[in-house]
Amino acid sequence: MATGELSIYNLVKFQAIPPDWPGGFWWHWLFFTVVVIGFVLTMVMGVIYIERRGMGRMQSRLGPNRTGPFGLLQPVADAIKVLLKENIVPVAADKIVHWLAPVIAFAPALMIFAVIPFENGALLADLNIGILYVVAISSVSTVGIFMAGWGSSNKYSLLGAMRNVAAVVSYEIPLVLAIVGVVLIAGSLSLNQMVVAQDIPFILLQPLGFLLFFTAGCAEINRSPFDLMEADSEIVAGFHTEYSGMKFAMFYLVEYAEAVAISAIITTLFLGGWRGPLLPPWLWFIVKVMLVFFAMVWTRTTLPRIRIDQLMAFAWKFLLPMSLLNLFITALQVLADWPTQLIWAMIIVNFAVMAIIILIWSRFFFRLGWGRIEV
Amino acid sequence: MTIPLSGKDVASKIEEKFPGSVVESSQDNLVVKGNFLLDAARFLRDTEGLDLDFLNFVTAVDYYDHFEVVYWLSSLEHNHSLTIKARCYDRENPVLPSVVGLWQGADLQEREIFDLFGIKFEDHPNMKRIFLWEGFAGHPLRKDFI
Amino acid sequence: MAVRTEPFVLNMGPVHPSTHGVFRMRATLDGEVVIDIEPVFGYLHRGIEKLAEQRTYTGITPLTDRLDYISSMSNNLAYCLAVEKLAGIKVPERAEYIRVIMAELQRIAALLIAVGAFLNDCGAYFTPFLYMFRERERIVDLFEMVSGQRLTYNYMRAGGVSQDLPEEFMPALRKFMDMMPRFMDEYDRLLMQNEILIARAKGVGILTGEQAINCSVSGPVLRASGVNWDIRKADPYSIYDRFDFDIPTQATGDCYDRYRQRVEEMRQSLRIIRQAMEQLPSGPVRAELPQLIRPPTGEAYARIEAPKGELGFYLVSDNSIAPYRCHIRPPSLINLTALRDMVRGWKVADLIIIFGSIDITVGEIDR
Amino acid sequence: MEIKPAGKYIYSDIELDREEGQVIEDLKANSQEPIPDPDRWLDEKLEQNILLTTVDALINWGRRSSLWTAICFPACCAFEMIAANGPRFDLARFGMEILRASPRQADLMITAGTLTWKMAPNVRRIYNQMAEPKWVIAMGACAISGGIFASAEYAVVPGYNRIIPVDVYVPGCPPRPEALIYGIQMLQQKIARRKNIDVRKLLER
Repeated sequence: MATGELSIYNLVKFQAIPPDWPGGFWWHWLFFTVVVIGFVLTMVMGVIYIERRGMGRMQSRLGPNRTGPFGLLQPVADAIKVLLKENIVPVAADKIVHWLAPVIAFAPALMIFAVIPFENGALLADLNIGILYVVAISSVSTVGIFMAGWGSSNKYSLLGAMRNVAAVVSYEIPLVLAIVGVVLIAGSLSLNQMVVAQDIPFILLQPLGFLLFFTAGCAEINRSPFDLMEADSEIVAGFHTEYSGMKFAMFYLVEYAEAVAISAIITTLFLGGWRGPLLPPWLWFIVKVMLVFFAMVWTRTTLPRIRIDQLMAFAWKFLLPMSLLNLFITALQVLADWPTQLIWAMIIVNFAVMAIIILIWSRFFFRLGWGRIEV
Repeated sequence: MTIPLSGKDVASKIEEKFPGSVVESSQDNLVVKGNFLLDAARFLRDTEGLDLDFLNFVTAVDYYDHFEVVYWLSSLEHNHSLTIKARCYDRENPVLPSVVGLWQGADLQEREIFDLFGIKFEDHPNMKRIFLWEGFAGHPLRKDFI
Repeated sequence: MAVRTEPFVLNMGPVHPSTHGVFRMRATLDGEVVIDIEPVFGYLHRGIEKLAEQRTYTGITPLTDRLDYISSMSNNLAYCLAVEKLAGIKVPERAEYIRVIMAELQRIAALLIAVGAFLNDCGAYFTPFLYMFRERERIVDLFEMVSGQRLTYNYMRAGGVSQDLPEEFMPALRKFMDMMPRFMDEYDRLLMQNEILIARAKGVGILTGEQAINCSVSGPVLRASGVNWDIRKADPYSIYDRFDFDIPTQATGDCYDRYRQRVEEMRQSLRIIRQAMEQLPSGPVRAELPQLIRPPTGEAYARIEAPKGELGFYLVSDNSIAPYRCHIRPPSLINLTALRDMVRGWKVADLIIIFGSIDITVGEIDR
Repeated sequence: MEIKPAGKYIYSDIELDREEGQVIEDLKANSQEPIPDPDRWLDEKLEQNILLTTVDALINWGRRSSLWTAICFPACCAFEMIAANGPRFDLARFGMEILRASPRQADLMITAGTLTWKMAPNVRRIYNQMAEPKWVIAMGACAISGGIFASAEYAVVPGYNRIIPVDVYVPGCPPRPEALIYGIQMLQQKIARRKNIDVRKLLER
């Protein structure tokens, strides 16, 4: 299948919209943008529900169950309430920055979904550099978050924003290096091509890469145990302390939209994307995204939070060498043509390598409690 | 059991070292003069055999004509305890030396006494009100506070 | 190139998610490093010591409930011991045993909250806290059986306890005692060996034994610093000399040690309760006393090992129906003396967990 | 054992404390009368058509189903409040388990505990920081009238309604979690009767 310039015609297969609509394919772009936004909002509501109910069950509680059947409408109620709340801008705030911040944070979270395939070829734009686009776009949210921290003129906000910037700068590197392993095996930068290449999910070929990506991804979007920027026991609500009403709703949305985005990328890169037996592909995709998100909720309810200097040390002293090793080993295997020839050997070897490397590194080279890095 | 030291015995020891420092002594406690308080306290803390290194609490009692500040000391090593007291008769501007330099544990409690009784402790590093706000009129635990 | 920085003051509290009530710290920070903090108290000063001077000896017990409101039974016990010491009252045998059972149950309940809140401060999003609240509810149920209240029990009186145990209490207590060790193992499995927790808490906020003694620190914080000092052993009150239990101590005195210390003390409390249950005699639960107690002129200081440390009541009597002076030795306030030395040089996140590991209740600090 | 000299700490300026004290004194002087409860609107009859009523019902449903609590737990009642959030009573069923640390994002203030004059300016500030619409539940005897500490007049505020308007009072010392949940349900009923769209104002335009 041709990628890149003909991408829009791939959509045709997914939805029965004739390509000869008046106005060329701009209609389709508009239509599918609306569809993607709708999908993201629905997914966010879904994952909020999953998080609150799942967290409730894990904490031996019930969780919301009064609104609608099984409390399914709880996110709707939240949304109605938050959107209709008063919007407060502090007197001392930098008004323009304070106003722009949620928008700048929100846009990239949506833009990521443009390149994520929901079905074979069913995506807004099948860029041939899809994964690079994701990496580039996902960091832009940080600008919005830093603007929020600065514009609020609140010390807690500023501390939270500084922490976030530090975390994103550090974790971008292992994140990208973990992706490169997948790219080597798949032989393409297009997300759709990657899914097509996954005859067996890449989590089996790249177990270490998966762990690295999951960890770095959690850190990037500030999920626990790396949720330092809104650590409510330390710095109140972090960067959005001074936000209320609709702007707060935007940040709340960004938080979960980013979580969904990272889950979707993990699904695409490592779990075989939309591929799966019996069920329709888009359903497989959603189920996998939900599973990955559930794992995030699980870590959130279980693990304590780490400290800012430990966060840095973990990125530079643990994840970075791990990802370099992983890349090196994968490159050797690809050079020896293992992914096509000796696929089972590759699975076994990679799992063994993962176990040995993690064991050795965590035993002899890096422990969280060792030393401190001043940041 | 923690053995309460006899105030009389300890009083004689203090009197030996600092003549004229003890006002009165009984089986339970001894009362030292305010200007000898710091010396007596250092003696009690550092003397071999007494080693009263743990300040359990400091408090004050208002007897209308005078304030009595109570120090309850104990030794974790020998497991004995002693109550010493100091009085100040000035109601307008009562002053006593601070023991923070000897037992840091007195820090917040002396501030509390200053706040609630108005007894000023000299050489305390931060003699400010602790519970009530600056500008509050009066000292609530005095008996004549309305 | 040297970047010019300057410290800034961050005001934490009085309403902050991790200050356990209304405590306030003026923290001077250099980036994220704490240069110094200045605690500010008094946001819950309710004048309990002043109110106590206007009440009868019996009427003060409800006030003591509200001191350290998560260990009301211990406060009751300390106060009643002080009145009994002052007035020379003898307590019946059965009442002594009931008091010990209640005080130790209360210790478990309070330490559960202390441990849960500490883990919560470490950022373990409410899970351990709510788990421990689940078990605390069972203890609260037991207290509700004997006193009819869930938080402020007002159960003990000078000369005994207010009423005998109801019939269903002992079976319920037995059931609880059978369950509790299992839950404690569960907590250990949950987080005790967790890598992140160890990294966060080990070596952080070290308080040496000498410093602890100099700062008059008491309770689990003192013992975690390696000082073997427990008033139940050193100065046995009530009938604690009849039970066989150990005083666990830790070596270094960091946050992790204080956490472990509390967990181990819960196990020892279970041992004491088990022995007290077996030995519980029958008989009256309250000494015959007049309605209004008039102790002779004098003064008395009675102290107990409360969950947070040495809780003492210093009563001065002038032979009237109300105490002339009622001073409370608050372990929370005095343990905080050491806070400044412990936090200097650590980060904001450490400030929170060091503060959490001291385990304070603001009701007791400010009184 | 060598003791480090006292005075190694950084102490704040006494002027700062004086300013804070002045704020407290001013507030104390200005709030000797209770603020009336903000429920007069309950009796007002407004003309509503079906469309507006439906919209109102939807908005009120959303608001009462996700009351996020601000953090203001001064004293004893806080533990009954947390117990109500805990596994047995579980306020999460009503969508209330989210304790927003920042008052800007909270809807409901459950004032669990005694209020002192020193704390009062802070409580008022938290209340002012909360975004409209906001509600207050006064939990416990101390929050209603000062409770058993009311006679310590020099320090204790006799009831939160001297400082902030209160919607629902829950008595008890402390109230049981069941009582608190009942109070919350009363508040939900109150919210359900709220008119969000004022027809007369619309017509005047």
